[in-house]
Amino acid sequence: MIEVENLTVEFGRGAATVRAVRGVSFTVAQGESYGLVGESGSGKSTVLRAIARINPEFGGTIRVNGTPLTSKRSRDEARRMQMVFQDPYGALHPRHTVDAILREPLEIHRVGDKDRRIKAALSDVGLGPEFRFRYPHQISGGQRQRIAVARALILEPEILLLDEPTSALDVSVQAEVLNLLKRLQRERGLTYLMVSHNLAVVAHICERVAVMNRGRVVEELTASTLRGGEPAEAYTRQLVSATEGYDREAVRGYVTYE
Amino acid sequence: MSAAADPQGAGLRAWLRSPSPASTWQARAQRAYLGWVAFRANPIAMAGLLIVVALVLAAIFAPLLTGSRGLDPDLPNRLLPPSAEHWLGTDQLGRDIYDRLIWGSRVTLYIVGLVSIIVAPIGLAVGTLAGYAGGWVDTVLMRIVDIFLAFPRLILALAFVAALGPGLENAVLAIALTTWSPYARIARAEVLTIRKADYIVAAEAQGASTWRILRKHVVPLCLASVIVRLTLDMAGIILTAAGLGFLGLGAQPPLPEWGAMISTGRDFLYDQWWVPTAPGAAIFLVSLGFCLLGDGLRDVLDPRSGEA
Amino acid sequence: MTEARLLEVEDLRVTFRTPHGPVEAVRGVSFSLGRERLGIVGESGSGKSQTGRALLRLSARNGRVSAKKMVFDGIDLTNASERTMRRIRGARISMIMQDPRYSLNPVVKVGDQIAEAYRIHTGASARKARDRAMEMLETVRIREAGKVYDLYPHQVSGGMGQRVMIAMMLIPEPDVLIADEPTSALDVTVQMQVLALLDDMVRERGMGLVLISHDLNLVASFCDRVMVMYGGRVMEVLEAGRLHEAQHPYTRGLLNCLPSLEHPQHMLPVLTRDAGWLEEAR
Amino acid sequence: APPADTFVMAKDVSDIITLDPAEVFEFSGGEIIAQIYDRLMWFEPEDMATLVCGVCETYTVSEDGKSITFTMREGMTFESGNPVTAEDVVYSLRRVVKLNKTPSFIITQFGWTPENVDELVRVEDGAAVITITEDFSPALVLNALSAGVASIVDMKTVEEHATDGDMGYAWLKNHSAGSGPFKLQTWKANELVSMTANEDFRSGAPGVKRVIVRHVAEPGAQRLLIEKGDIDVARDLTPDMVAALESNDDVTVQTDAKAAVIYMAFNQSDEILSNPKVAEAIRYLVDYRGMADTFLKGQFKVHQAAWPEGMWAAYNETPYALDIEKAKALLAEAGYPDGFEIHMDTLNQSPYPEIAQALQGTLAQAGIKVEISTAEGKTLWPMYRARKHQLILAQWSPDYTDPHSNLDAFAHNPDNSPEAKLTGVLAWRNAWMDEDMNAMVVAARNETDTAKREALYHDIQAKLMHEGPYAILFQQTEQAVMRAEVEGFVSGPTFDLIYYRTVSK
Amino acid sequence: MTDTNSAAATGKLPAAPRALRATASALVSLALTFIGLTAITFVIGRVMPADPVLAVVGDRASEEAYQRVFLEMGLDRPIWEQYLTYLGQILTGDFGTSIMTTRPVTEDILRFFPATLELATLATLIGCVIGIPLGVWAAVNQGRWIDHCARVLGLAGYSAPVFWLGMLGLLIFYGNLGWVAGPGRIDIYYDGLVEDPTGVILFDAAWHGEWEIFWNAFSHLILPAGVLGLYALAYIARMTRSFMLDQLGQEYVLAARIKGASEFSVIWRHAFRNVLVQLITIIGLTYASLLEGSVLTETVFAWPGIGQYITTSLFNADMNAVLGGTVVVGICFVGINMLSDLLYRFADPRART
Ligand SMILES: Nc1ncnc2c1ncn2[C@@H]1O[C@H](COP(=O)(O)OP(=O)(O)OP(=O)(O)O)[C@@H](O)[C@H]1O
Ligand SMILES: Nc1ncnc2c1ncn2[C@@H]1O[C@H](COP(=O)(O)OP(=O)(O)OP(=O)(O)O)[C@@H](O)[C@H]1O
Ligand SMILES: [Mg+2]
Ligand SMILES: [Mg+2]
Ligand code: NI
Repeated sequence: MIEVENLTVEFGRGAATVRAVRGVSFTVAQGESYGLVGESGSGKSTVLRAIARINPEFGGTIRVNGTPLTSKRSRDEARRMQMVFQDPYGALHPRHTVDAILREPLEIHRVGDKDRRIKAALSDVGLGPEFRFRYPHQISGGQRQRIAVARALILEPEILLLDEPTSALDVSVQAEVLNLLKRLQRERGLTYLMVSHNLAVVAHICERVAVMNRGRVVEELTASTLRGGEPAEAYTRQLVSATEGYDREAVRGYVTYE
Repeated sequence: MSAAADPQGAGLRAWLRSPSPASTWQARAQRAYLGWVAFRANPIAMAGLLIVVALVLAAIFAPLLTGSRGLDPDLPNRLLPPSAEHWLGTDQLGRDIYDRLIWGSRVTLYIVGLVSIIVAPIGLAVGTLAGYAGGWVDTVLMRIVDIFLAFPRLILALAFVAALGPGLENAVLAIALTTWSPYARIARAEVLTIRKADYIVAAEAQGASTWRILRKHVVPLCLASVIVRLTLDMAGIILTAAGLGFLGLGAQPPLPEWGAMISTGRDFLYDQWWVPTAPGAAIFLVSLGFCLLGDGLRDVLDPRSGEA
Repeated sequence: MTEARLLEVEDLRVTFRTPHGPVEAVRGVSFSLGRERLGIVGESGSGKSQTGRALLRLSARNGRVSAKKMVFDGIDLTNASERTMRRIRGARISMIMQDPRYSLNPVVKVGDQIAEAYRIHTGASARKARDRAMEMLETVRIREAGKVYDLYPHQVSGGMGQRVMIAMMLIPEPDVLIADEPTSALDVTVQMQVLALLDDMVRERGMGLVLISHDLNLVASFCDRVMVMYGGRVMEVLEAGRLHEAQHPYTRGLLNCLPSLEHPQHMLPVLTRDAGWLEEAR
Repeated sequence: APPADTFVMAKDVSDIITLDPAEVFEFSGGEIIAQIYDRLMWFEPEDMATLVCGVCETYTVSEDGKSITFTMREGMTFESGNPVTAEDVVYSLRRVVKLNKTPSFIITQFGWTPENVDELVRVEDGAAVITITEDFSPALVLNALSAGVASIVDMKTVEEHATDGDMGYAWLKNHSAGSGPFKLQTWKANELVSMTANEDFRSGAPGVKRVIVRHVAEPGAQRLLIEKGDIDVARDLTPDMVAALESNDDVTVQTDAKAAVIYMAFNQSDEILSNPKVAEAIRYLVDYRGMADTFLKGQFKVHQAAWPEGMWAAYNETPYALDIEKAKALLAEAGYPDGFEIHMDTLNQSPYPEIAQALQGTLAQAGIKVEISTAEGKTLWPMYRARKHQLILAQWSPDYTDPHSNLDAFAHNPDNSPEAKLTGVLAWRNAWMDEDMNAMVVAARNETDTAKREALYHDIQAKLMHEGPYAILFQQTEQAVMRAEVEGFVSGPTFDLIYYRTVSK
Repeated sequence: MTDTNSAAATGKLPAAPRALRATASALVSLALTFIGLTAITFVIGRVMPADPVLAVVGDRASEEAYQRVFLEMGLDRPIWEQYLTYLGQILTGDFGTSIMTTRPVTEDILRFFPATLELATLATLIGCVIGIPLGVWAAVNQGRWIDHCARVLGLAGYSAPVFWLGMLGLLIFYGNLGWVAGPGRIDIYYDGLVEDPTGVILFDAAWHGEWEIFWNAFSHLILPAGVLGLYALAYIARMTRSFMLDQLGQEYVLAARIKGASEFSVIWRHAFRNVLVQLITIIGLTYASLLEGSVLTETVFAWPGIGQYITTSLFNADMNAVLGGTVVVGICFVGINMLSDLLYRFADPRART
């Protein structure tokens, strides 16, 4: 479904170049969910944004459904692939009602039967019709993230790109959103590519996980290896250990990768 | 409050405060209502609103409020001091100053209205386009804006009026042409802060065209700050119009434009103080009204100021 | 070790005036703190931060703080004058804030900000303060302290900024440190390192630490005691080590909804809130 | 307060653009050069109706009236110390003709051109001799030689400062080389003109050592300055200010008749206005008295002929007064019983907008709806000169003290075609040509008998008053307000007949 | 505000080329602005109904005299050709000669501009010295009556027609109370008594130790400067208040309080330093706009400033003077903006790198 080969992304020019992604390759099968983990600045979001063509310039090839992506985004692509952002507070236009937010993709792609679809989308993400005319500031963070998911799903795409969809949320709300994502994937057979720096969250959703560090994939492993088995890389082990809570002795042994 | 005792009032209030609005309409009404509640709590802003409303009422009901249109000279009765018959006295041609002020409110509103509908769209269009498109479009547009900014304002207005010929419309047009540039800057600055926002990116990811993003996403967000700035600038606009009037380039006689009234009345300040003072006070009051209103609006509309 | 009570709070309330009527952010919180690590957990909006700020009497302008008792080292904080409070703030009770990006003055060198904190309370000379600040930077494990001293906040990374913040708040050697989600902006590994640092302070100086967080696992593994808050009230106070055995449905709910590496679940149990909890807690 | 030997005057002098007598054609500039330069002919302050010799001792007119010989006074010097000679006189006149600036027509109308002037204006036996080629009355010629263009400049000094053979044109714009009662110290445009006394002036040293004319545009500011005693004379106070100051013992008000007239002109290329009945009706729709007694009081008086009262050959009849009924009848006869709409242009400084509004009020009573446009002169004149107006309200003042000056402009139009572009002529600007009138003006110009000439001018004025494309409304009077201690400020009818040298305090 | 985009884009270049490029781009922007300014003014001058030829020859001139000057002034040539000629002239430092004053425009500007400079500088100073503390004070007491009073006072300064205030001020302080001197820059009989190499009388008089003249000039200056200053004050106070409110709500202010910093230090050492950074631009803009010359104030106070010069020139179709004046004012504007950008960069470490 998604094939990424030797992806590189650079920002800036000349001496100021930041090489954010340096030759990343992986494939995601149809209906699979694939996770990217790593520390802040390791290039996770950049990979996602390159696939979504938010940063249109990249090196290497990305194929979706077998077709290589060009740097010009086509409108049809939006129907196939959608993205959910990290910050539910920033991803919704503050002056648009939920209704307007959900209506917009339908208008852009000239899809008919708008009212029914909007109602259906709301109920899909577990929100009642009373939310339809609210503004983003009138609903909670978890509910906002659901709206963002609803917007991404309203065009019925096959692929969902998720950039830390829960890291801004409270634990209890995080659980709601994670459940929703799981349910939708099961019901619709969606393909997920999810970024997070919380290993537990990634392992909860994804079958396979790539660990990134400084623009490269350092290790690719399955969720079960991550859980039970020993990750091969020290870096991954350190990440795992940090997820497990504070351990004075373990912290002493941390290495900084710079 | 009496509204609480009134069941219908209470019902309306409940409707307005209901946490889950049932329609877009209700949601809008609620926003307006809550804004209004915040606004009402601000005495300064209310004072501003009161003044502006009074101006509008004066303009609408001018025929009822006055005894004459204040246009016909009445030479024997010139320069009468304020009295029961002439509340604000009469001017150098014997016209009732109060009548002229009231009719002049129409002119003032006309100026204010016309400038607003010219300045805001131009400023918004240029600013949002420059900010959103970036690159050479931005560079070119901003250079133009800079040129207009660097031009001495009154001079530019004067030049335009001189070129177009004196008269109220032309004066207003000239003012508009000299006022739009800061709006473009504001709008651009605003766009630059939101251009990278996720909701814009999200809209792009939906496949929205540039035009659609500007219209539906960017402009609505800049509008608030532009409107606020516009009300704050209103004082300046009225005063520039008055300045053009002062230099004899604004409204043509006998139109009771306030600036022109001060201008022609200024020679009487020392002996018949009421002639220039009445229009001066009117301009002062209305400018103050707009300033206060703008300040209040900013507190209500702009989440960055105030704590509520 | 927990015998000497540094801070005693009884029935603390914080109410905010808003256009929509009063908001009760904290409704009758009581606790005491010794030379220990006390964790405060709870979901967002449960009043954790406001409790912390109330102790320093730095609630927002529209807020009102009241308490039956709020005593620090024999000083009644409810009635203390603004002067007394200024002497207490920083020097005796200090607070680390969530996000270094916003909590450091952008136009003042980070080193000077640390030195200022020292000078306010000791009246030391500029030289002396600089030396102390430099030492402090080393204490929070910043290499090349001399170089970092002259940087501005935007030039330091999030992790480094957080350490600067910690250095700034620790330099007057306070008796009580309130850390309000000191690590939520950081990478997990950096987060652990920062916690280790705080841990050292408590151990070496006998400081009282209040750690506010919503990460239950973290608090459980780091603190001595944990206070669980919901809706401005304290639901229960537990020994940290026994957090996972908590009985309160709210605490349980919070614990259960965390995805876990060790115990994969298909669906996560979602917290169901009960208005009755607030009544019980009275 | 100013020192006792310094005379400070506040006046709007923004119109000065040059102080070269061959070029000065503005009111303030004319007033200044009258203080700096002596002229060939002159009016003495004691009697401003009699033309007398200036730099000349005597003059003789030849038999045929075509040549005049001027013998020079002895012992006069320029500010440089050079003696004033006939050479200077001839140089000055030739210079005007050769530079050919706007006011040069005052003397070139005698038939002088840059080519023939060296011959027609010359020195003979130490006297200056001029010869004219046109049939002008010698009285008219002598009168014209009292205008600013007949100022005598110091040939040597001017030639010293000449560049590229410009006869000192560039230099003299803001320097002086005269033998008048004062010499120019500085002229800072829009700020001040300052002059110092010429102790050797032929009629004796002026009463003060220094004169400063300060540019103060706002009458209100002038008013404050005079009340506080920071200036000695305020020249531009409004009538209402003057009225208010009358009770103030510290100041006195001096009122002098001026030669400027305010008129309304009707463009004859406009269909409505070319109807003589309409013009006549409008003349009855002016509230002459009402205005002159209220907001114009003290500054303008009613005058309805083209040549002002107080001048030789003035015609002082005022047959018109506000008469709405008569006007309505005339309009009905003309075919406009319900009136019409018309556009009036005027200047934007007081009192023009006020007069225009008063006119608007009275014309409206006969159904004529007037729309007013006000503009700066520099904007108004191009339109007027291009005949693009309908009604225009403006002012005219004579260039020299002979009635020909005004009547040539108001009444004489040799070629009415648009291509003729006689843009300096009011009759042409209003597209008005009357063959009889043309003949009458020429006859009066050439008449040598003074009494006959006067009668001719009366006829012209009477005819023009009823048939011309004008409604002449007012004649100016100037009110100068001065500190009580100021004495001897003499202000004559034309803008350059103003004497600073008689002032003392 | 000049564009900082270009500088930001090159943000990570090594220091020397960056400074060079910044200077180069500033110069290019200056040149473009300059060309735009002159071009617009030029076009305006040509479409204006006021006739430059008449300004020279007077309204009674004959057609022949008119035509001669028309040709002399080169008005028969196509407008772009005239413009290019003019540009070429300016580049050699020659702004031409003013019709109105008969002097070279450069000389005129050197005479009128210092008067405006003097006025604008003092007005801005007044605005800053009173406006900033007032704004800070209002912000600190937000919502209290002190704040309301300060705001209304500030807004009042912003709302009153400047010429009206000026006339009233003259009447009261000069006419009635006699505290200050009247219209004009200096008492007329002092005129020309000191050499004025800079044209700024206060400075020149002080330089020569002519204190009598200094005080006389000062007493002429203080009223118009006060009137303009009130306007500057109103604007500055209002912006200060709003910036200050912003800053006082920031977390770092809370952090400073937590440290135990005194209220004074919180306000001035912490919040105000950040406000100052934003204020630099505002003050720069205010100063620049005052340097345009306030035509109205200059008229009321008979102040021979650049604003009046350009306006009268405009009315007299004296386009050389208008062009020269506009270019100078425009350059001042751009220059001050560059300066405030520079100061901004100096004051704000975030903008430095
Ligand atoms: N527009 C940009 N211009 C320059 N550098 C950029 C840009 N966007 C990202 N980078 C840099 O690219 C690198 C990777 O960034 P990216 O956002 O992909 O990291 P991430 O793994 O998503 O981190 P986080 O967990 O913080 O979201 C970082 O060093 C970042 O500074
Ligand atoms: N200035 C204020 N005005 C009104 N309400 C406020 C104000 N400050 C805080 N609150 C409210 O007080 C309640 C408690 O806030 P607090 O910041 O203590 O929550 P928290 O437990 O720290 O949450 P989080 O984990 O999200 O930081 C919230 O409901 C919040 O909305
Ligand atoms: Mg990211
Ligand atoms: Mg908090
Ligand atoms: Ni700029």
